[in-house]
Order: sequence, then C-alpha cells, then structure tokens
Amino acid sequence: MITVTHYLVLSAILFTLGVVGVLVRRNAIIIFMCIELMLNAVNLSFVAFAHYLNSMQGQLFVFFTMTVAAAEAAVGLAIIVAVFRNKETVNIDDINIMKW
Amino acid sequence: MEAYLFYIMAAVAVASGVYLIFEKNPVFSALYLIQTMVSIAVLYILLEAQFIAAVQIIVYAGAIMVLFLFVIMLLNLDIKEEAKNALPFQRIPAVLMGIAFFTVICIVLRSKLLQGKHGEYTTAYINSIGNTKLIGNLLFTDYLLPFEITSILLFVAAIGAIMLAKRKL
Amino acid sequence: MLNLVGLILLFPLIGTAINGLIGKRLRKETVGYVACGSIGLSFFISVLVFCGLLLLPPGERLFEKQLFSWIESGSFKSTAGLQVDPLSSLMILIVTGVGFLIHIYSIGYMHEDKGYHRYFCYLNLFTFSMLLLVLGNNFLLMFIGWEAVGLCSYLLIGFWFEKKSASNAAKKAFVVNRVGDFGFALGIMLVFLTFHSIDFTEVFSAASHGNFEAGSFTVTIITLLMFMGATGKSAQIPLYTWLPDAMEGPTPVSALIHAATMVTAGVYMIARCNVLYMLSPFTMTVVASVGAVTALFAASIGLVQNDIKRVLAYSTISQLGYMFLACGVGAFTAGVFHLMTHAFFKALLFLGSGSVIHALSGEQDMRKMGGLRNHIPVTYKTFLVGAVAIAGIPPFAGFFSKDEILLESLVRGNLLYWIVGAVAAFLTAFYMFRLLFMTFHGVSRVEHHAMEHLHESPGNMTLPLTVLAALSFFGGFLGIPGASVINSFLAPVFGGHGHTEVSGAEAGVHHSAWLSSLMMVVSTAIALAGIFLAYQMYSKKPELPGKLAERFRVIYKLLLNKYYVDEIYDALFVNPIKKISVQLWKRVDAGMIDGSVNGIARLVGGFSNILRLLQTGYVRNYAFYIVVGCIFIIIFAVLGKVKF
Amino acid sequence: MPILSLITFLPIVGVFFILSMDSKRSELIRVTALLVSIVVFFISLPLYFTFDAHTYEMQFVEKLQWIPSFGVHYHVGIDGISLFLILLTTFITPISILASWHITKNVKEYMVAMLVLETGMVGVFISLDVFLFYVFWELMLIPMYLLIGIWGGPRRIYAAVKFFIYTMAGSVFMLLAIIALYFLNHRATGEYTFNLLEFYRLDLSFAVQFWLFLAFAFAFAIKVPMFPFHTWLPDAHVEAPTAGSVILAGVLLKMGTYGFVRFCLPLFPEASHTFIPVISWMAIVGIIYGGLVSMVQDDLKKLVAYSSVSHLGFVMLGIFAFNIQGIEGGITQMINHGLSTGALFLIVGMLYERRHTRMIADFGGLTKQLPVFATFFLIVTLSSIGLPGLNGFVGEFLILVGTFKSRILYASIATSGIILAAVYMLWMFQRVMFQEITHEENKTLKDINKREFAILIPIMLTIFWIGIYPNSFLRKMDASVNHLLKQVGEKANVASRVHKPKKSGQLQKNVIPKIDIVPECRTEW
Repeated sequence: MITVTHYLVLSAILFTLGVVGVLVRRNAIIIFMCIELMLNAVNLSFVAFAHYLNSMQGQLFVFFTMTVAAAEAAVGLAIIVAVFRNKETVNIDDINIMKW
Repeated sequence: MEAYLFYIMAAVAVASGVYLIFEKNPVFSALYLIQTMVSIAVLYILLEAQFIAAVQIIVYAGAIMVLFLFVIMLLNLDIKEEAKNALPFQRIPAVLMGIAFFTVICIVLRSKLLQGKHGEYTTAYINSIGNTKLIGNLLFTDYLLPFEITSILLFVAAIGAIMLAKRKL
Repeated sequence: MLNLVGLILLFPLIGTAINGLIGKRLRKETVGYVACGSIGLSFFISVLVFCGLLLLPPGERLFEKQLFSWIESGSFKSTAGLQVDPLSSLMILIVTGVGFLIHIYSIGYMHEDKGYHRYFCYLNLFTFSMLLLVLGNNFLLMFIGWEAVGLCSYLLIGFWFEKKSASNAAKKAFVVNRVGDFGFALGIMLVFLTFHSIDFTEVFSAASHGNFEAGSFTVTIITLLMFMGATGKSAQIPLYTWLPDAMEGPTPVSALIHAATMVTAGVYMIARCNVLYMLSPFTMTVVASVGAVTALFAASIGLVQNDIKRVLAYSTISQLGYMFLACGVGAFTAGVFHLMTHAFFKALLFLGSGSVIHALSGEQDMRKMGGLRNHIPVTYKTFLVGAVAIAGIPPFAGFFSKDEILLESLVRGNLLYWIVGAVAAFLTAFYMFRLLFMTFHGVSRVEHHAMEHLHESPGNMTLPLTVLAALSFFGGFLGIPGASVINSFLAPVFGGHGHTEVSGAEAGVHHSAWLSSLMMVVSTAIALAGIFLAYQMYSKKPELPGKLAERFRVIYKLLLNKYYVDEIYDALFVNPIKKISVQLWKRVDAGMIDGSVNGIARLVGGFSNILRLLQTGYVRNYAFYIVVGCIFIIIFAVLGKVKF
Repeated sequence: MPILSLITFLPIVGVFFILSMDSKRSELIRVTALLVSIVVFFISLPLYFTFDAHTYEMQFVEKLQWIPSFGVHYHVGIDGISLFLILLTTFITPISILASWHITKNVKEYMVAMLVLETGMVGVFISLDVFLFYVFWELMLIPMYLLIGIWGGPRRIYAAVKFFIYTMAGSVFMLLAIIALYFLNHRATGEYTFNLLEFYRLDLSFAVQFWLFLAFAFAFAIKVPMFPFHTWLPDAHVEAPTAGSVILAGVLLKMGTYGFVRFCLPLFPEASHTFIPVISWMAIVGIIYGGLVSMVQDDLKKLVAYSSVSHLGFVMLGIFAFNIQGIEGGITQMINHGLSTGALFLIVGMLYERRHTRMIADFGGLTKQLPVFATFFLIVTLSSIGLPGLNGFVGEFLILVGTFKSRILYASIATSGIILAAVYMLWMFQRVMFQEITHEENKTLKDINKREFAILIPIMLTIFWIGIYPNSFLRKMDASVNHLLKQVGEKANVASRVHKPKKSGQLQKNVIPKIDIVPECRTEW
C-alpha cells in the first residue's frame, strides 16, 4: 500500500537532489532547473497531503506555485540573458561581485 | 498496480533528477527535467489530481521548459562544463549536506509532527463533482483575490522580463 | 587732591586709545602732542597728589581709593584700588617725570619712523601700566601692571619687528620675564593662602602684627617666590639675559623701560613688601647676595663690550644689583634712593647715547666713534654729567646714593658685600669713562658717510638731556647723609622694622660719624681710580687695551662673550626642551598615543578582513550557507519537539 | 515664555526655511542663516538679564512628557553653570556663520548643518533629562561630522571618522551608565525616570559610583579632550573648515568639561573625590604636554589645537580643585577658551583664505602688510597667553588659586604651563607676524575687510570685558557653584556614613529626605 510517506520521501529525495544540484553546478541555467526541480518536489508533497487529508487547498496551492514558477522563470531567464550579454558567461563563479 | 506504477515513476523521477544534476550538456539536463516532470504528472494522476497533472504537463513541461531550452540555444552555450570552478572544495561538503538534509527530513517524516486535519473533500466527493470543476469553483469564489493577484504577478513578471532582456530602452 | 589719583592713570590710557585707534589718520605733530600732553597732564596730577600727600602728617600718609571690585570668587577678593603712600607717590613722580621727558625726546628721535603713532601708543600704554604697577593696592593689581609693562616692553623691543634680532629679543624678554612671573604668581597664591587676602594693607598689617615669627618657612617661600619675579623683571642673575638683548628697541625705550622705570619694578616690589622680607633673613641674604654678585658680574661684562647701548645695559644690570644689595641688607631707603637717582642719570646716559646714535645715523659700535665732543657739544656735556654721576663723584646724584648703599652694606651686611660693591663701583667708573673716551675723545674713527650727516640733535632732544643732567646733579641732595629728606619721607613705609635707627643719617649717628665720612672718601677715591685708569687706557695709550686683550686672551674672550651664559642657557634649557618636545610630538603623540588609537582601528580592520573572507561573492557559496543554516534550524526548531 | 525651547528650536525653524530655498541662491541662504543665528543670540540675551543669581535652582524650567512609557520627559532648565555656555554657543554661532562666507560648495547643506549644530549644542546645555541630554549629545555629533567630512581639508574623511568614532566610543559607555542609573533609580524609588534632578538624590554605593564615574568620565574625557585621549583633536581641527574649528574649540570641547560639572561631580561625589589625583595628574600632564608639543608644531591650526589641550587641562584642574575659586575659574576659563581659541581659529582661517596655507614657515613679516589684523591677532594671542587685563588671566588665575588651596604641588607644576604658553604663542606670533617678509606672495596681502572686522570686534570686546570686569560673570554662578560644592561635599559625607549598613531601598529613602528641589513645572504653552 502506498502511503503519504512514500510520496513524501520521494519528494524529499527530489528536493535534496535539487539542493545538491544548486550547490555543485556552476551553470546558471542548470542551477535554475534545479530550483524548478525543488519546486516540483514541494508541489508533489502538497498534492500528496491534499489527497490523504481530503483537502483541496494543497492542489490550489500547487496552482499558485506554478504561477510563481512561471513568473520566476521568465524574470530569471531574462536576468541570465542580460548577464550573459554583459559578461559573456553564465558561469556563476565568474560573477562574484556580491561581496561588497 | 498502483504500487508498481508509483515505484516505476518514482524511480524514473529520481534517476532523471540524478542525471539532471550530473549531465554536462544543459540541453540534456533540460530534457531530463522534463522527464522528471512528466513522471511527477503521472504521480499526480495517481493522487487523483488530474487537473494539476494536466497543468504540470502543459505549463511546466510544455511552456516553462521550452523557454529554458530556447534560452539555452539562444545563448549557444558550450557543451563542456564551465572552465572556472572557484569552489572545488565545496563539492563533497555539498553532497554530505544533501545527505544530512535528507536524513533530517526523513527523521521529521518519521515523527508524528506532521499531523493534518482531514477535510471534507473526499475522493468520492471530488469525483462526484469533477476535479477541474471543483478547482474552478474554488478559484473564483474563496480564492478569488489570490487568483487576481497572481495575474498581477504574471503581468509584472512579463514587464520585468522585457525590461531586463531589452538591450536599450 | 589725593582723589585725583585716578586721573594719573586715565590720561595715559586716553593717549593710548587716541593714538592706537585713530593715530594713523592724525598728523605726526598731533600724535606727539597727544602722547606728551597726556603724560604731561599725568605728571601734573602726580605733582598735585604728591603735594596732597605732603600736606598730611607723616604718620597718616596713606590714601586708598577703591575703584571697583575686580575678581571676586568666594573668599578670594581682588579690588581695583589705588594706593598713594610716600613710596608710590615717589614712584609716580619718577615714572611720569622721566617718562614725560623721554616722550618729548622721542618726538625728535622717532620723527622719521613710519610707526610713529604705534610707538607713542605703546609708550603711553607703558606709562599707564607702570603707573598701575606702582599705584595698585593689592598684589594682583600689581601683577597686572607687572605683566602689562612686560607686554609693552615686548612690543617696544620688537618695535622694528622686521629685524629678526629685534623680534627674537622681544620674545626672549617676554618669556624670561614669564619665568619670573611664574614665581611671582605662585607667591601671590601663597600670600592668599597664608593671609586670606592679597590686599597690601591687610597682608602687611597681618604680617607685622601677626603670629609670623621671623624666618618662618612660609614667609621665606613667599618672599623667595616673589624675588624670583623680581629677578626676571629687574634682570638679575639668573634671569638677566634678556636685558642686553632688549637694546634692539628704540633708544628712548631703552631709556624709559630698560633703565629708568620698568626694570626697577623688582626693587619697588621688594621695597613694597619690605614687611614680609624683613621677616625672612634667609631671603634677605639671598637678595643681597644675588644683588652683589649681579653688580659685579654685569660690570665685568660691561668692561669689554663695544656696543654703546650694551655697555649701558650691563651697567643697568649692575646698578640694579646695587639696589637689590641695598634691599637685601635691609636698607630699603637706600635702594629706592638709588632707584631714583639711577632713573635720572641712566635715562640721561641712554638718551645721550641715543643722541650719539642719531647723530651718527644709527651707528652703535664704539669702535666706529671717537672725537665727537666738538661735533655734538650739548650731548657731550650732558653725557659727561651722567657719567660722573654714575661713577659716583661728589656732589653728583650717584655719589650719595651709591655711597649710602656701600655704607649700609658694610654696616648692616658684612665686609664681603662691601668689597664686592666697591669693586663693582670701581669697574663702573672704569667702563663708563671707557665709553666716554671711546665715544667723545681721541681720534675720530667715524665712517665717511656717517661723518657727512654728523649733526647735533634738535632742541626737543637736547632739552630733556639738559633737564635730566640737572636732575642728575641735584637729585642727590635729597639724600645728603645727616639731612636726608628722602629718608624721612619714606620712613612711614619702611618704618616699624627698626629701620630708621640705622638707615641714612641715623646710621651715621648710630655708627659713629667717622665711618660715614671715611666711606665717602674711600668711595670717591675708588671712583677716581676707575676714571684715571680709563683715562690712561683709552685716552693716553689707546694701544694698551689691545695688548691687554692679547695678554689675557681667555678672560677677554670670556667677558666679550658674556661668560657664554646665553649659550649655556641654550644648551641647558632651550635646546633640550625643543628636542624633547619634538620627541614628544613625533614619538609619544604620533607614535604611541595615536599609534595605539590607530592600532586599535587597524586591529578591528584586520579582524574584519579575516571575517570578510566568508563573503566570497559566489552565490553557490551563499546557498551552501543557507542549506547549512536550514539544517540547523530544523534540528533546533523541530527535532526538539519530535515524538516518535 | 518658553525661552529655552525657543533658543533651541528656532535654528531648526531656520533650517526649514533654508531647505525651501533654491540652492543656487547662496547669498540668500547665507543671510538667512546669519539672521536666524543672530535672532537666536538676541533671544538668548534675556537669559542673562533676567537670570536670578540668588538661587541655585534651575531656572526657565520647562517640563513636558515625551515618552511616558519610559518616563522620558522634555525637561529643560539652566543654572549659573550652563547659562554662560548657552550664551557662548549663541554668540559663537553667528560669528562662525559669518566666517563661513567663503564657503561655496553646497552652501545650503552647510548652513543647515550649522543651524542643526546650534540646536544640538544648546540642547546639550539645557537638558535636565538625561535621555534628552544623550539625544542632543549625539545629535550635535552628526552635523560636526558632516562639516569636517564634507567641507574639510585633504584628510577630512580620516579626521571626521576619527572624531566620530572616538566620541562614539565614549558615548557608548555613557549610555550604559545612564541606563544603569535609570534602573538604580527605579530600584531605589520605584519610579522610572531619567530626571537628572532625581538622580542627584540617589545614594549610590561606592563601588557603583566608581564604575559609573569611570563610564561618564571616559565619555567626557574624550570630549574635553584630556591627555591620553586627545589625538582626535589636532586631526579634526586641522581638517575642519574654519567655522568647524571655531565651534569645535569654542563649544564642543566645553561639553566634556560641562559634563564633568553637571554629571560626574554631583552624581558620584565619593568617586569624584577618589579620582582627584588621577584626573588632576592627567590635567597637569595635559597642560605641560600640550604646551610642549604645541611649541614645535609647524602647522598653525595644529599649534592652536594642542594649545587647547593645554588650556582645557587648566579647566579640568580647576574643576577638580573642589573649591569655589577652582570651579568658578574653570567655568570662566571654558568661556575664555571658547573666545580666544575660537578667535585664533578665525584668524588662522583668515590667513588661510589669503594664502591657502597654514604652515608657519610660509608666513613671516605680515604685520607690515596687515597692521590691523596684526593688532587683533596680538590681542587674541595675549588673551590666550593669559595676560592680566584680558580674559584668559581671570580664569587661569582663579583656577590656580583654587588648586593651590587644595593641593600646592599641583598648582606649582601647572603654573609652569603659563611659561610654556608664552613660549609657544609668542614664538608662533614672531614667526608669522614679525621679521622680514620672505615670501613674495605675502607682499600683496590685503588687510582685513569689513566682514572680518565684524567677526572679530565682538570677540575683542568680550575679551576685554571679561578681563576687566569679570564679576558680571562670576556673580551669576556663585549660587550654583556653591550648591554644587555642597552637593559634592555633603553627599560624599552622607554616602560614607551610610556606606556600611546598607540594607534596602527602604532605608535609603529614610536617609535621604525627600525635598522637592524643582517646583513643579509650568507648561502653559
């Protein structure tokens, strides 16, 4: 029998993969994708909870999360394009002026 | 049957996730991500959230990931991994932290902390009205304000993206 | 008439104000009239006040006029009040009288100068300050005058401020005087602490009727501190070095300030505080010894100097030494008497030398003079009177006063004082006539261009010379032994210390008249011997001094360089202090204190620099910290409550 | 009429006026600022004339609630000690503004800073609520920091930061001590208040006094500045614009000494007695050290700055003589120093405007070109030296008499400072004004103009006034100073008696009788 815990563990695995990806990759776009992966993991746990608790709020929240993800993707990719245009790279290790 | 499907899809999602983070070519990474999303969409159906599953495929896998691929190709990035690695020493701690993170979450999951109240939307009830219709109802009644705010958010994001990406204004 | 005493101060002040504020726009004549007129009026009032005082019976000759309360704080009270008694009335006569003559002289002397109004402004201010010094009825008011005359002296020495030597001399005068004032100020504080008042009358009556036993420690310290002030102002060892340098000022200034009035302030102060000084035999010994040593020391330097004004400066120091010797042995009257006669003849000599310098277009070196007596006869004659007076030939003024001092030093002091005094008297006669012969007699060594302009001074310069010459002749008759007018006049001030019985005429009576007469003969002989020697060396055999200098080379150089005292002071005080200060600044201030302050700053900065490394600027790095933080937050916030 | 508030906040009103002006119309801005400060000065004059010299009680008191939950009041008032410091502030400010006519960079902001500074300075002197005091204390720091940092010389940033951090470092300790007092007062009386007059009645144990005294003294000693904490002063002075230096020397330094008189002595009398030797020796070292270091400076402003260290050493010495002459002399000397050193900075500023250098070696023989200027310079120099008849003497002499009464040794050593004063001032004067002109540039200098004349004349008159008739100042402070001495003496006795059997707040309340020192405030407005 598949319980909520199964889904949550899967969600945790995917989320952790996303975290590790953010920490080890240097390509800004891939990091971005890892963030999407984390969002998906969270969505999964929302839906799982909603299903097992007989609630609709989880599903609705996923809906909103997706909107946010869409907005974020649009702005984030625009930023990446802008940065690339200026620095000819999307390697975030080349962009390290965030220390002042 | 349900269990088999879950395990298969879970395995596909995790495997794609692992490939995603270790793949050198961003195009392939994006494709692996799409694969993860599709498998998650299947899981949504298993959880009887058909509308979300559909949106997942249409919006995420369809729209957002296409945008990603579009940008990757627009920038015409090199296939090989980025030359500069300023933090080589972070790799192992990062993986360790990932494991620690996972362990901690698992401990939380095993505890009885995550106890929710059961609502009235049982599977039978949802199925009697229809998942999509129910969501639609809720969105335009109880969640109208957040819904409208979402539209503003998207509008702002669109403007922001244009502002950022445009060469000169 | 005594009530007019305030006017004596007011007139010079008005003169100062007029010349100082609008003098630049006035014509030179007006400036001169204002300056001389104010002092003249002041002199006139002084005479009136003096007469007013004479009208009172001798025992009641003390008048005080309170003007306003000056500084008052708790029990410390200092009023601005004026005090007229025989001593101060005599002093105001000298100050305004001699001052008036010198003002007139200055009109001629300073006529060409661009700073004409400035000069008279300072000169009037000086007169005001000096009058304040002598008229003040408490120590603090005296101290104002004391410092203010120092200021005027500073301004007038540095009158030709463009000359480096002049401005140096001015600064030196002020600073050296300040060293003395340091002692004076402490003395005043100690007086206040001891007597709870700084009023002359209160302090002195408390001292004379109080429980202060003679020689008590406090009184000795007070008097010594005040004497320190006197050594500064009156140019005694060890603080005399400023006076010779002060000759950089205009010559009338040297006459007024550095011969007749200001430098005698120390003597006046000791005479004024005679009550205190009589209580401390130790201090009296110090005063007398310092006076005697200075008299001899300065006279010996005066022997070889070639600058006409410097000779007179050392002579002044030497004569001031005499006055202190007199005060030190308790013969205050003799001291004040010599102060007066010295004011006459030394002012005369200075003005005479000024006339010479004027005639020679500014030449001061006696080696470039000679044979001037026919060219400037009035100057010569009056100068001769002055020289005879200072040498101590009867019946000139200097004879009586100096003779009295020598007598007193023998009677009240000891033989050593007398010998020192007598030797100094011999040297005095010698160097004065050396000066006279070198300047006015013999062959002319005047340089050609100066010779062309050689001329006798105008009337407004020779008139004061003549008057002063007359005073130098007649002034002594006030103190003829046996019938001393000045002695009985000053008796109320110096009385009450068993003084009258010894000083002046009474001394003669007391200690057998033959001693007095013998002394007169001896001192006359000493003076004549000095003059004779000078005549031999500088008139008859002008080559002799050179030979002697060659023979006693070491001594000659020592004297010519003034015993190297200036150099010694420089090496002992000035240079080390400068060096220490530079070290303090560079090492202690910039190095240690500021160093440690900046060091702390640098420490904080360094520590921050290490912490800064956490901020790599790499987003991934920051994300890593966030993850670590999340883990810890979950551990702390959630796991604590976990129930399995 | 709430005259004190008027004096304090009128400059702020002026600030709003100036802010509404076009920043290009600098002449208008200058004139407005000047007018405001002059009006403030004239409003402050009645303080002097209507001041009741017979009482030590605070006068012109205003008391309003400000932050009731913390017991903070807007509580202001003056006594004979603060009276002259306020007058000095309102007197110096218009002069400084007039002396800033040549400022062309950001005139608007400059004048705003000046007026805010005036508010801060006056506020410090009138506050009777310790919280309010602290607010003003920090308030006046900011415009001064900006004045140095924006309109200063080449090393202005370094100097401004040093000034700011130095003062802040001290203030932090003071803030701690203030909070400690607040809670101690609550423990003793059960009332939360920052009222200084309430604090005066506290009976603190010696250990508490000791540490609180140290905290306050540290803040004030930096501000004075006393000997080892003085190094910010030369830097700040050298870099500050003329007006900044004038206000810094004229008023800001007085806040340190004022703090000692207002806080340290009456609040912690026993500790103050204990600290007499420490503070006195610091003062004496400051006098001698300041004089010596001042002597060898080659920069005019630095010379004057170090001379301030020396002069303020005298003030501290006088205050810690603990007798009426010493403290009255100290207060007089505060005013004197404000006038003479302020004037010296003005004069150096005038020289700087003409020659754009402050190095002594670049001058020499200026008397010939600038005779009127030379006269003023000479008078100020002499006043700084302490020549009798001018103001400096009165303060210095009273201080020395007071010190001499309590400790002869201290006075004897300190008196040698007057010799040093003559040396460094006159040597400087000689090198600047006397001798021959060696630099060609100096031969074409102009004598002082009307504006500079107007700046210097009021100061000269005051210098002579204090020197000749100091009683018009001394009499006003008598009652307050006597009361201060009584507080210091009596409280020290009371405290030492009660020292041992200290049990609880109850006992303390009985020991210190409740007397209403301040009549309840009138707040009609």
